[in-house]
Amino acid sequence: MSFLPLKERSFTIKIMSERVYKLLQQGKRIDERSPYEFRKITIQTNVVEKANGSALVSMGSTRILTGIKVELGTPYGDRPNEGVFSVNAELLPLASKSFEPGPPDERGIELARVVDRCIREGKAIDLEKLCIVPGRTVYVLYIDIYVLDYDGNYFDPSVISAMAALATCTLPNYSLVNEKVERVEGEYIKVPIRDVPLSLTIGIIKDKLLVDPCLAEENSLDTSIVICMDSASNVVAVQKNSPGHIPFLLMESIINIAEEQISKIRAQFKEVVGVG
Amino acid sequence: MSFLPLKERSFTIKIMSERVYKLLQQGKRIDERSPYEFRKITIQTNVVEKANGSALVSMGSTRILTGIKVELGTPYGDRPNEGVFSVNAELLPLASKSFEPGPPDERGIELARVVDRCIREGKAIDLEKLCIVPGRTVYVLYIDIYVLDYDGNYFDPSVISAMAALATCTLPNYSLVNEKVERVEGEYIKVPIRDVPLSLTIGIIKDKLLVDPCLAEENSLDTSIVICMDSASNVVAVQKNSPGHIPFLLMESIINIAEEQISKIRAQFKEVVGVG
Amino acid sequence: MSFLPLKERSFTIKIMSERVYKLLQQGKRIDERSPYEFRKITIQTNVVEKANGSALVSMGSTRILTGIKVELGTPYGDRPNEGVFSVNAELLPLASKSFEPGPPDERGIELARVVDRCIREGKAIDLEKLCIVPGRTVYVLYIDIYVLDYDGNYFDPSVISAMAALATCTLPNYSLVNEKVERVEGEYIKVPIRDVPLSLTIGIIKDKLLVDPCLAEENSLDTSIVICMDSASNVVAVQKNSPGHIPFLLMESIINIAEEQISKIRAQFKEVVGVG
Amino acid sequence: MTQTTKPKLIDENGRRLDGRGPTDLRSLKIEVGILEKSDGSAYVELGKTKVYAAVYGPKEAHPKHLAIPDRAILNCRYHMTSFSTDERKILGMTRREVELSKVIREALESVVFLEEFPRSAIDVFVEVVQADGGTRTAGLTAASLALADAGIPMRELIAAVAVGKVDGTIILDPSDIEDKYGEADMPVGMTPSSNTIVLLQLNGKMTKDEFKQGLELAQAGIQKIYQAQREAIRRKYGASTTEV
Amino acid sequence: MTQTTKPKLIDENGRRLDGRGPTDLRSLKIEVGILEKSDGSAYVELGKTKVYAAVYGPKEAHPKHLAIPDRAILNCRYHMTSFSTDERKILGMTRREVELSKVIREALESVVFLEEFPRSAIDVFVEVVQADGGTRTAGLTAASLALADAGIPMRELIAAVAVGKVDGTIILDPSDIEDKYGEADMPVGMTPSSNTIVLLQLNGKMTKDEFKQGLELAQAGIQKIYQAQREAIRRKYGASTTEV
Amino acid sequence: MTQTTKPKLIDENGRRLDGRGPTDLRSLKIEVGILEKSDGSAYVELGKTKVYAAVYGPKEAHPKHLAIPDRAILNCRYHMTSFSTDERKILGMTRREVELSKVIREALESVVFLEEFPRSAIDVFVEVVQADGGTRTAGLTAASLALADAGIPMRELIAAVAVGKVDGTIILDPSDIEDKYGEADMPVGMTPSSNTIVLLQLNGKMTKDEFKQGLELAQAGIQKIYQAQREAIRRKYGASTTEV
Repeated sequence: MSFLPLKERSFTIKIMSERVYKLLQQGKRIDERSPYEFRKITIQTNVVEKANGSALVSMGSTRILTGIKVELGTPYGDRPNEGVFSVNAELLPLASKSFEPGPPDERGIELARVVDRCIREGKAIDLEKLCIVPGRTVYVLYIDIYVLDYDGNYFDPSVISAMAALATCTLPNYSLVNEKVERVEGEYIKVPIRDVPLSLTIGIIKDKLLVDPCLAEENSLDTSIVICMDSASNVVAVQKNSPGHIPFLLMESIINIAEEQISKIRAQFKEVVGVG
Repeated sequence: MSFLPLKERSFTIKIMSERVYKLLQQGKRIDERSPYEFRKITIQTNVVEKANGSALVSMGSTRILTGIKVELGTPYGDRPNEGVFSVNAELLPLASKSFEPGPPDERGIELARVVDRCIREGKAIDLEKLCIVPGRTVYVLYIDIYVLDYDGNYFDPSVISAMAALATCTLPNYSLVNEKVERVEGEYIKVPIRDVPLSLTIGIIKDKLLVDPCLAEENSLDTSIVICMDSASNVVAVQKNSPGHIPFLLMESIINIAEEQISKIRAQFKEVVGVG
Repeated sequence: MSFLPLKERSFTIKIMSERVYKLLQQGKRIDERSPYEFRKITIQTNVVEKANGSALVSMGSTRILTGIKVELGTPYGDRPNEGVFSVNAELLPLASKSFEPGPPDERGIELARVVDRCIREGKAIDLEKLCIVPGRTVYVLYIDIYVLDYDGNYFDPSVISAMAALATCTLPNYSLVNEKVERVEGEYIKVPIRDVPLSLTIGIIKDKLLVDPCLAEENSLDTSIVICMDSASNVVAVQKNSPGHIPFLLMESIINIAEEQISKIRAQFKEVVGVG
Repeated sequence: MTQTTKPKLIDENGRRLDGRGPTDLRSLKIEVGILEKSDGSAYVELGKTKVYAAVYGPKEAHPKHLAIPDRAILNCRYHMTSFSTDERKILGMTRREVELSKVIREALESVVFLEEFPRSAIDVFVEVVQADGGTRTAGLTAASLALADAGIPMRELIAAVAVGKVDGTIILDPSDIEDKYGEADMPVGMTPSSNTIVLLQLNGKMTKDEFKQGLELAQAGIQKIYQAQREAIRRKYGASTTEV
Repeated sequence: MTQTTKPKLIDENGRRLDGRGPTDLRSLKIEVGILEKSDGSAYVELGKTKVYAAVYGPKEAHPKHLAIPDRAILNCRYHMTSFSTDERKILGMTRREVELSKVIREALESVVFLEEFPRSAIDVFVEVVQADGGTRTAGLTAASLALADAGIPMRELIAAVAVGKVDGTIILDPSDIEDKYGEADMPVGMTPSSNTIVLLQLNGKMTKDEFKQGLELAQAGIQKIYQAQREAIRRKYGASTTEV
Repeated sequence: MTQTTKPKLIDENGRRLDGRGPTDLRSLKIEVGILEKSDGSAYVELGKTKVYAAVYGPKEAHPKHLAIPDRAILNCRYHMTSFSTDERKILGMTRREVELSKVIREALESVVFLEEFPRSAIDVFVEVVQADGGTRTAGLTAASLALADAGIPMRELIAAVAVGKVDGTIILDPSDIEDKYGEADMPVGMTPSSNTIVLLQLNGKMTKDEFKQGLELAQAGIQKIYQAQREAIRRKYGASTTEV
């Protein structure tokens, strides 16, 4: 995943980059999509029974598995009335020859932190409803994202899969009996979803834009940016995620395209998952 | 410690391997032993006064030091009435040019886990007697194995040395005074030993078997397997511990040889340590 | 920072070493100092407002930043009536091309441990006054040293900067209300300083000594030693910190020079910081 | 976790908790070539146990000082997702995962013609998505197929399965709960055509006779797995290439 | 830490807690060439935010297998001292520091002529001595100057600043407390002469219009930072070299 | 651990807890060549302090970019078993072990003819089996013998011992309890024939005179250690090779 500006790239990448750009000038792409068209999305939920929530999402050939495990824990000191979640992401070496085994590198960490920001700043979860005893006992959600197959753009399907896993996640129910937190056997509750933030990755080549780059395109881009929006089209997270320049004047188009395409992803999400 | 099948090995190893095999066909070995004869075993216990138990064991030139430190701790949630032990093994870089400094690699981890399984599945320790307050306070035994000198087969002397250290290990005695665990000054108890599982490593070259390979033999083997048995000759742990094929039909001989030779090791163990 | 004995060094270092030695024979040094003259010391305290104490110290071009953060914690089991401090040191890669990013290597660890010994054995802090509830709650001081610019001898300015940060460090005041430790809002106390141990690094080339080596000299030395003394000129810590030989007979001169020069550093310290 | 009492694992009719008889395999699903970006891949589902394997290589060994002049290095990582188990698994490699990576790698080394790729490396990644017993054997079964899918020359395929002892009975393919409350668990990997053992571990207590009985049950189960492997390859590549 | 209630961040006169108006920058101090032993260095102080940057290289890439045949590698480490924040930061790199190292490095890669130094490495170190909001943008501003001070050829300088949204108002250069209690924080890095964005992140919620308004405010702030950068270079090198 | 009161370390007759006088060494046992697979090894027992040392090399430096063109690298690891101390030592290297590895290595570098083995590496491993005071000096004494046993050319042997100050008296070879409750601990390593210091540390408080007195006592103790080293070598190699 090398995103260097044109001049630094090796010859073959330069050729490819020129081809991608020429196609874009004609409104075309190497895989027959139109510039602002994202790849086919499939969403399967509850694929891992041992997880409290899970979703396998593919966007073209990029495939992401998210699972959620729930535990009881203590809230953060400055947010005693809120449940806690944490996001981790692993770029599994199964998924690409460019991923190495070992603890998450900067790319895995960036992915996890961007998804975390989407969920947190997009107010996706009603965290106050995940508090059992204020200041003492809350639900802790571990949202773990695994990239299984990587054909470019792991950001958008990761957000989808994290949100789909959350929206279908069930939590064991607890009640407070004589100051003690006790499991209500057999009862489960849903994670209270407030909103479904979703993202779109946009690639830039010179003055042209394209969305949801596949791997071959990704290597040809000048740079790229991830835009995350909530259901009211507020911008809730942004990450320029590769080297290179974005002409200032392109930002307006970027935001408009993001709004338009995210609403299409949202429609698909809602159809499959039921919320959105 | 490279255990690759014959074809992949370098020329010298191939020559050595052929020599070992020819000798085996005549019932001989490179160090004058007969095929099913293990090397001379020496066992010294209480060699480290600061440990609760310790044993220095040599099997030929392979030398293993095990020490045990005891602490108080909490039992596992699903075994509230049992004490806890953990096994660690370090292949010290003193012992061989093939051992590197640093945290245990896969060989050290395998050794520790195989010894752990011998002790655990061989029911070597009466863990219930290591419980002080059910669900709250139990003895925790740290069984730490160090390979000091490595001339092949660290498995069998490690099991011997762990068992010898356990069988001679003393624990400070505690009593429950007003709901509080208190040290009974000056009083010590022994670790309650229920059985003495012991292991035998068997090497395979084509259709021939040999036991307790020395380093030169180890490099010549097609593969090898560790068999661990309790005093009733039950199989309590097995580990095929190197690449290569074991013809299915050899398994019966392997088990029979293991039974026979382990009983000889057991006799020596009993003579020196007193149990077995 | 290679301190190998003369013969092993590359040619250029050998030339430099000879030059430094010849100058020393004439009572001179490469940067115009006399042999037992340390470089210009500057001390700025309270440079980081978010730290409880901080000091930026330069000794020539070597620049050290120490900051102290205070937390509440539990005392050590064998010292229930004493506060706790720990020293960490990082040789930041900003400071020198010979420093690598990552956790402290042996040089950083040595620096931290030598400064720790100076403070601890020099009885710099009245640790009993940092105890709030014996056996339960004490002040914990994290003294973190960062080498920002490295032109030789990070030991002496690190000791100065740690002591200056300590001497100007303020702690939030706590009182015991109904068995509970409570913050006395707005009140602060000072770290109780009992003594100001200070160090001097002395380089040895053959039969000659020099103090506070700059980087070019450091590379030319046969070896070097750090002497730390308290205000009564007791020796409270010593560290031979590089390979090479110190002729036994030089030790007397080394101690005498240390005593003399440390008292000069102490005078400067006292002038700026107010204690010493 | 509270102390739980051992459930009865085999009922009066000789049925197991999930209705199987002692020598029954769980439902088995195998897919070859399921991950697009790897050089070879496979997916194995055995009951609720779900495992992916992917292969990269042969490729240049990296860093170069690790290269072996007369053969390829085979690297293997057996890894579980954090949510694959009842209790959340910590991120990073546990000691168990390190050991299992070793025994799976050594089994694969027994059949790959490593000497055909001097100075090269072949990477095998096994990812356990859900662990309900038999993950290392399912992983080895999948890894062997992924190597075949990557076109890496092998003497023969490996098939693997675990046997166990529960309530005194030797059973095929124990599930997680049978493993947890049973008396023994024995994973076995074999080359089904030449009848050799390439992976063998035992964790638990068996008499000598039970041990032999277990090996024979494993051998029979492995033949079934092998048939499913061949069918999966046939589905992807057609009849002509099934004789791996 | 106890739950603290959000303070009013903008008063009835449109003044912020520290007296600034919404579009005011904090007091800015820039020094170039402040660390003697590095090849280039800079110090940026923005209010209480204090950041050093140092550059080493171009030098031989090490270990060699990491070298790239047709350009230099640019390494970047953004790091905070343990005492730079309100709560003591753990030693070692947090995930936040790893992410910020990446975005700062990628911004710098956009302007350095890496292809002029094949097989080489350039190391950039950003050290946050005190963190009171805007550390990554101050760090990028300093790093860009340190590269210039090291004489490394660049297309142009980078200047950076954060904007935020507090009490519904878009503000320039949020402090730590404004960041903590505000609705959004958006760090922006630009090439002030060619008007391109090289670093952009957003953490918080903004309408599309606020987002655009924020970008424009950042652009204006960046021009001020850029003037200060040029002055700092002029102070060190004299007037002739300011046109970087 | 509960707070324990300091015992009287020197009685009215000037005897120490274990009956020694202030300038007495504990019983010393030295064996050379005790580990078969290393290139050189030694074992030193000083009272209850028990230390092994082993040497591997000279061998090719690995990885190659660490090799030095005109001399060998000397690596040294001082390590303690987990059960060597009163409280269980954590697995892995503590900061103390890292520091002691450095000072032992630097002492050894002072006497080994590293320039005779360009591009090579010599590895020295010191393993503390039981720690009852003086482990670094016992380790250095053993390491020096292991280097000699490995046939690595050295200017001369190193012998080492600690001195301490307890109850106001300067003593030779403090035990663990004397170290814990004493006023100072000073490990000293010397080249006994040329009378130079190669290792020197002090932890504790001494007047200038006590410091000098301590050095002299160490020097005398080191001569005794040195005699024992020579005897141990003679036992292994015979009289002709003792003049190392």
